[in-house]
Amino acid sequence: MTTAAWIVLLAPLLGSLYIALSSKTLSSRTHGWIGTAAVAASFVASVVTLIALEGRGEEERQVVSTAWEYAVTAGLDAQLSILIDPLSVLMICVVSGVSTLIHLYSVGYMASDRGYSRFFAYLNFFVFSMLLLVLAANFVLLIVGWAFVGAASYFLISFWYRRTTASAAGIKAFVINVAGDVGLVLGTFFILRETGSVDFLATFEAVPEAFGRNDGDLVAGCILLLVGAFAKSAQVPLHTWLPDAMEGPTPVSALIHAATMVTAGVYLIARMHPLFEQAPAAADVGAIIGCMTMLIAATIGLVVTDLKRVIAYSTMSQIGYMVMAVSSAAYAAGMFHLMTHAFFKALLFMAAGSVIAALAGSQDLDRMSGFRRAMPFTFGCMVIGGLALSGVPPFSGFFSKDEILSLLIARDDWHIVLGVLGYVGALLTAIYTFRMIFRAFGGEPGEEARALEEGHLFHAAQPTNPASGEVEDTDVGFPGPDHHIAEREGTMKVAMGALAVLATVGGLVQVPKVNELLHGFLEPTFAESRFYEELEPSGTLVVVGLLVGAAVGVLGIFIAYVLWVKQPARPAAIRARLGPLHHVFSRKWYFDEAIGLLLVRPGAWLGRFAGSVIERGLVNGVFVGGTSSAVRAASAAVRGVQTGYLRYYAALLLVGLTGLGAYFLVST
Amino acid sequence: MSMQWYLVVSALIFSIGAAGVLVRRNPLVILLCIELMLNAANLALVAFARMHGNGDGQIFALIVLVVAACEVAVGLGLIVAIFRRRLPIDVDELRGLQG
Amino acid sequence: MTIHLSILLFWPLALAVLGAVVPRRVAPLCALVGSLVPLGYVVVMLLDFEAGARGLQYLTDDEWIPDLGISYKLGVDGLNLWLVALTSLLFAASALWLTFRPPARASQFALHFGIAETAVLGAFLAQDLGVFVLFFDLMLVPFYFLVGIWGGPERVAAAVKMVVYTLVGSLLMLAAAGATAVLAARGEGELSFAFSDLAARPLPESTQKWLFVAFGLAFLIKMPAFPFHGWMPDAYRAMPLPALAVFSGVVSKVAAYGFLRIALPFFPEAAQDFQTILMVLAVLSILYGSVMAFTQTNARLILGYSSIAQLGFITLGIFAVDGAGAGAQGALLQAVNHGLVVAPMFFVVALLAERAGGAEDIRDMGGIAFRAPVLAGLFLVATLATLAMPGSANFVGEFLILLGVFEESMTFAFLASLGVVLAAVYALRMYIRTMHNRTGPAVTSFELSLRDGMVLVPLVLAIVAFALYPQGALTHSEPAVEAVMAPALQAGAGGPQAAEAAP
Amino acid sequence: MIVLAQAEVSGPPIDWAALAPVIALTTAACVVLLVGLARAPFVRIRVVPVLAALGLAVTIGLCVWQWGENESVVSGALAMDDLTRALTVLFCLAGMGTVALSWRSAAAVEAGEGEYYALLLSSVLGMLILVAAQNFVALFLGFELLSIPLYVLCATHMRREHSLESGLKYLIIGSVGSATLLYGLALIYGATGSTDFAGVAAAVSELGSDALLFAGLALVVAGLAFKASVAPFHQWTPDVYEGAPTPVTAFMAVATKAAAFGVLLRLFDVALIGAVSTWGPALAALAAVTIVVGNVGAIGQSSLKRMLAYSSVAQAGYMLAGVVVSTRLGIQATVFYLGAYLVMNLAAFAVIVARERETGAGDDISSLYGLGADRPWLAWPITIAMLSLAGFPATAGFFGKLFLIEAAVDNEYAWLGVAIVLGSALSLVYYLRVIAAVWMRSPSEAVALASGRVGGGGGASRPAMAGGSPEADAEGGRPRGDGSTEGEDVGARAAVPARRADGDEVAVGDGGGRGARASGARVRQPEVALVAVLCAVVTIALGIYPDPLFDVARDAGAAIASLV
Repeated sequence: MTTAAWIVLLAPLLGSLYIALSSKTLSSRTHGWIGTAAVAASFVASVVTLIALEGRGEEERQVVSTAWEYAVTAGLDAQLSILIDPLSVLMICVVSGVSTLIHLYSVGYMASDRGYSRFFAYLNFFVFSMLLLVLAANFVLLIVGWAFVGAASYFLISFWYRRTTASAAGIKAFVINVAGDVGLVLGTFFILRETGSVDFLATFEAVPEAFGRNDGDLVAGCILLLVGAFAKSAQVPLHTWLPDAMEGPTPVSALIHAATMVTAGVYLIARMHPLFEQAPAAADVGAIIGCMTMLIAATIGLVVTDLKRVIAYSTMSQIGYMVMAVSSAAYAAGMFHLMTHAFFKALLFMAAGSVIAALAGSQDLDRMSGFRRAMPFTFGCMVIGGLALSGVPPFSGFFSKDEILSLLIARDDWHIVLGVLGYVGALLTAIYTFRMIFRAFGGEPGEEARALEEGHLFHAAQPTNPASGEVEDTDVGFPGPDHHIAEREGTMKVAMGALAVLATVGGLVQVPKVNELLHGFLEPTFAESRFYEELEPSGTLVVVGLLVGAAVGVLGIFIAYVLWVKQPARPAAIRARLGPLHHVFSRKWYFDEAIGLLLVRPGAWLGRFAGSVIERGLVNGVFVGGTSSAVRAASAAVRGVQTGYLRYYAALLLVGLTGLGAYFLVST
Repeated sequence: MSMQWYLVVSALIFSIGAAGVLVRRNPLVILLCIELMLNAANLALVAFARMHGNGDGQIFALIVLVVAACEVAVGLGLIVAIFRRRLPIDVDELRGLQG
Repeated sequence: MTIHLSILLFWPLALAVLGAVVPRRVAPLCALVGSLVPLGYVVVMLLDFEAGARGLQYLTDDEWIPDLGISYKLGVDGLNLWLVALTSLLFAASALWLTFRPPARASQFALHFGIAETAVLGAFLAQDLGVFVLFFDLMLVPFYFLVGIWGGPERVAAAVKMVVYTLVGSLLMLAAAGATAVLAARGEGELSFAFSDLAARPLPESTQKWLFVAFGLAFLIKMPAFPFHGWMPDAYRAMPLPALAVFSGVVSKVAAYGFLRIALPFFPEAAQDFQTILMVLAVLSILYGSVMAFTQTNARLILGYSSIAQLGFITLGIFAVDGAGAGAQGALLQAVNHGLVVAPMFFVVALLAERAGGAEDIRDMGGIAFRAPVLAGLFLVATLATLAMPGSANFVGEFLILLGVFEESMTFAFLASLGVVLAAVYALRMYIRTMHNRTGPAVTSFELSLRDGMVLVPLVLAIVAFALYPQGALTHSEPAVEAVMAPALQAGAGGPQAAEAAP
Repeated sequence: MIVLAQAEVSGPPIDWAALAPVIALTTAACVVLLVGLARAPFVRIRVVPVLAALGLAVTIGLCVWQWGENESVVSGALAMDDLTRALTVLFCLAGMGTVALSWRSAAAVEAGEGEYYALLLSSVLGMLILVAAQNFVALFLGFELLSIPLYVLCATHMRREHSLESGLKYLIIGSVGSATLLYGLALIYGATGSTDFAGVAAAVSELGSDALLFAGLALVVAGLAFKASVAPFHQWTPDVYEGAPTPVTAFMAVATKAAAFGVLLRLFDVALIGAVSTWGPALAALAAVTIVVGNVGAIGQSSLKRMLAYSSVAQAGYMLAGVVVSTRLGIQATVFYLGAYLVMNLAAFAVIVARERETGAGDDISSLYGLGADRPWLAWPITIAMLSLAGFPATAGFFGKLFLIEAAVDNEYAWLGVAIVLGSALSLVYYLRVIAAVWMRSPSEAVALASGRVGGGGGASRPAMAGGSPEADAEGGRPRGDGSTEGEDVGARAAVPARRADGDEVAVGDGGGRGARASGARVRQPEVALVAVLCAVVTIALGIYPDPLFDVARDAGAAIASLV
């Protein structure tokens, strides 16, 4: 079993290395397939691991396998070891599975890009990092994986690195993620100091006696861990990088910024549940932040006009749900939503990518209309994804989301508020999702759509960067000169089809009161959890929840239909009525501005100050200039006394003499 | 006559010599002033020799006289050399070397 | 009692002198041989070194100058083993670079280069304070020539400034060293500079204080640490890059090493008294260096100021003086890492300048990655290591340092961790501005040549290897570090017999 | 008859063996003087110097031969012990070096070889007597015997005003100095009633504090400090050093200093040791002042001789520390440093002499420009000399400083040790400037500078470039007047006044004429190069294996038994 697990880890790494090193020799298409194969292999291996794990008894379902000592010294015991338990296995299955499909999609989607090989090398590296993060058996290795995915996401965001906007977005994402890493590191210190080990299992063992309930250090540590989680999972206020990350190629958005990486925070909280249950205060912080993110993102999603950014904000808000869930001890539900969300959100992005390709790279909703007939397959996938996202039965999102909300209410304390807000969020979700779909596919076909119906793909006369409008330097060849849509690329079709199926039926894994598959599977990981068993919504609650959820979803879709199909004039009117509110939403609640004002500007000022004042004044002024000018003055004085007048010399001689005599006579 | 007076006189002569070196500009005169300083020392030596009643001081004084003569001889030689170069016989003019 | 260390130490010098007399064409070759042989030697030593053993290995101890109490004493333990390895590696790399790109008056260059290697190795290997000081001061001479003769514009000014500024500290150390030996010998018999004797002869705290100040000043200036880095910008601007690679790579480490080897064990009480001051200076260096690094546009200076920050981390780790010794362990590891990372960076700067029409200003670069993917890849690895990306050995180093500091004082740990974030900013900024974005005005990019690859690839591979298995260094250094920390810890514990503990 | 036959005079017993060095020097002086009267130029120009060198060599031989024996001769007036012998060897070595440097010098020719070398030898004799002196009379005799020939030697280069000027200045100030010393000796004699050191020491120890004694002490300190050019009695040094013919300067810089410190050791650490509590702090303060004054004064001098003059002031400060501590360790340190100082200074002066003869720039720093590129055999010696003077490791100077520091710290003068190192930190500024001139400047820059200075009106001593500040230094370094061709004729014009100012070679070696090329026309002068290289080699050798010199120093220190 452990070997399988190691293969899970190694396959993508080797794939990445092989592609990177052979990039000169092989034709690029092959690289696409190699990459896909590597990830597929890792998926197979994970399934094997899953089966092997299921084959074991309840107790032996937490296995640690060590490769070698990584850093064992001076009170640190960091092994290079992986932890195999239901939670991690579930994650690796989801990650490698979705990744395989997205690789497949990319084989077609990126076909004409000159950076093709590089793209797959990065993509494989990302998968490796993500799996490392998931399988890590101790904090140090977790942080390593954590940072690797950050790096991979940076590589891929600024994949089209000739675009200044892309590299800007990349560095933004990277720096915020590093801030998260630092949070993790410091959090680790707090815990390590008491438990004396960075190994997960050992730590969890030690926590109950090491810390009292809501022990100050523990809460501090957990909150620092949350900082890491928020940075990675784009929760307020560390979310600003995610929308910008849409600079990257669409498959990247699908894989990293929807399906896998951004959910790492959720995984982290679930993984650390023994700590959080010992420090409820920190857990509550997580839940509240999750809820805030969920709502804020949803409101922004209502007004954004960039196709991918709409989906990005929806991702934020969905992750908000998950964070809420895992922070409120609804672990299984959270992981469940994580899984379904991976399916339908990846699907949505893929469809969006297809549309964007049809628009020759433009992501502007205002330019889209009437692709319904032009690209039926894409449209279908988009609708399925949208329904799943809006939580319309029987699509996957419906079950997962409602389980979360019902469990929140089942907590039967102030969490109920979160639950109610959750339903509000669900309504907004449905609205913005179908706003997007109606605007992109509804209405009269635009010129691109018509061109497509006539059978040829629209191409911009001169490729420009959609974000900044600056002209691309075309000699580079990425983004590729021509574009690929699902209707014409088999691989894309297959990938999207598969995901569409999963998005439709994925929810049946865990139908409340019918089959608790996931819940049961995750049991061993959360064996010692206080809530895992107790927290159980009553039958009525479940039924009510499901009904309300479905109703909310449908209502949202109806509203969207009314606003953007029936009475297209209406949105403008509303916008006019709620002017200020709309302003706040469309300016994304001024988070970027705030960060710029609070951090970036002072930082830059400090830099200028250090350079101009301290460096010039103190370091060079006092220490160098001061000394040297003093010395120069002294030497001038000495040489000045050397007048050349004989008599002065004699005089000084006698002066010195009298001085000496005086000293002697005084000293006696 | 007590010791002090000898000392006072010799000190006086020494100071006069020193002052001469400081104020006069003609090297010849300066040499003479230096002679004064040396002889002040001689006076002291002889006086002390009497005080202590041993001959050391007097021998010392004799030797000093010889040395002083040499010094002056050399000095005069230099002055002559300078004169032959048609250079001013004035120490204040001799300041090509300075700084 | 072996001759090995003496061979290791004087081989480069011998070859350098040889190189000065043989015809110019073969001179660089001499330098190459002169630096490759020690490298081989060190590799064997690394394999042969018995880890976990206390005390010195390959000890060489001969009488040299009994009148001054200086004995020719060399030795290797976990403290200097990896630094010696680093030194020989970097010098070998630079020598290789020089053989491919022989400078004007190559034989002279080789001469000074060899002297430099011997001096640095000597400073690391010395087990006698007199010998240490001798080599420590000697290090500067060759670099004075290297800057002054082969440097860029303003070279003479920069060279003089560098030497005078840094030697002010070093000479103070000379005085302090003499004082240490003499005062330690008071009533203890024979005058002796040997570390072992000094460790056995504790000094009164009042004396320790001024001695510690003198030593500390010397080391802080050499590093350099804020605010004593006034000489750094000019020197870095002027120094020829192959020389700068080793200078920034190892010479600054000698200072850090000196703190560990001398300041802590011989002046434990003083170290405790000045701990806070030094930690403050270290944190200031971290923040100041980082801030300056991302305001600079000259690639050399970005690296220069980043080194200030990195050495700030190292100092911080050393003076954390935490019970487990995590700080010092991390500092030692980080010293090796930083050297391993910064040297290739400087070579890369040279290559970038070639591609950007000789400009070393990142504003004149950009878009170089596209036609030079391999170069970009190597540079990327080095960059990520520089910003101590988790997974790199630098991360382990910083992790240990911060851990140690955290044990000692939470505030310092938090402030220092700011430096980690800033590091990400300036390192990536440099990478992006040179490799990515639009192509610079004068840029004509082309792929890494095989010869340059022969210099860069081994270094990068070393980084990677270290990233995969930092444990190697840690196991070697653990006992030695514990030994040097012991007195300071006891002093911290306030034990009366504080300084008795011998390293 | 019988009475007469039986009458015999019983003179004091004379230890000829112990006296041998003195005799050797005296005879050598006389012989040289007489041979110098010969008419044949070959004899005058070639034989005389050889004879002089021979005399010195014999003296050295005698000292080595008697090493370890410890007599006092001339009824206790002179002590022929290892301290004396060690220093005598130093004087003789310096003398031989000077002979080598004077081999082609115009000064000797103008003054007449016989006189020139005879004076040199008698000066050495004076030094020997001075350091051997055991009573005031011998001390004063030696003092004058050392000084008076030097007054003349300074002026031997009669065609140059500067030479004469320096001679006269030295004479007058020197005489004032010796008068002061003499008066001081007189007073001390008055206070103690004895002229020989032993008696004085005894008297002082029971005398305690006595106004007369201290007045005398002050005067003696002033007189000797003047000879050792300790600030504030140093002012003659730069002028005289710059004006005197370079070989003589070298001799003064090395030998005179050694003699002065020899007598300081004898007088203060033996005769006046009883009053150490009084003069110790005073001398320490003087030492500190001297270190500062000498080092800052040297900064920004563009005349090498003047720069070295100031640096010798600074070095005197260092060595004074060795006297102040008044321990055997201190004496050893001083002697060691004197030895190291001899070789490194001689190397530097040899190179200066060589360049004076090759370039028109005289002893200006620009005469060294571009030396490293084409003249390694001159470039390395001066480089090593400068590094050693600055106290860099692997040179004799390093151990010298370390030894002094240890001595200072050992006797509670740690702050003096710090002063020493701070001083040498300052000294780097000008020493490194010389090295920069040798290795990092091109001849064309020198030409440009020369033209600039001629425009600026002479004054080699007036700092053409405000040194001390590296920036300004670099300013000066940047070549004005582009290209060598244009630079050439500027240089040619520059060369003429430069030569009239201090163009040494008139009689022999005519390098001055071709001074246009700053790199200089090669003048055959193997003996100078030999001195330079030899001294440089010794400097390095002592920097790597100083034990021999340490042994000498140890024996010399042992000579003064009174100290621990």
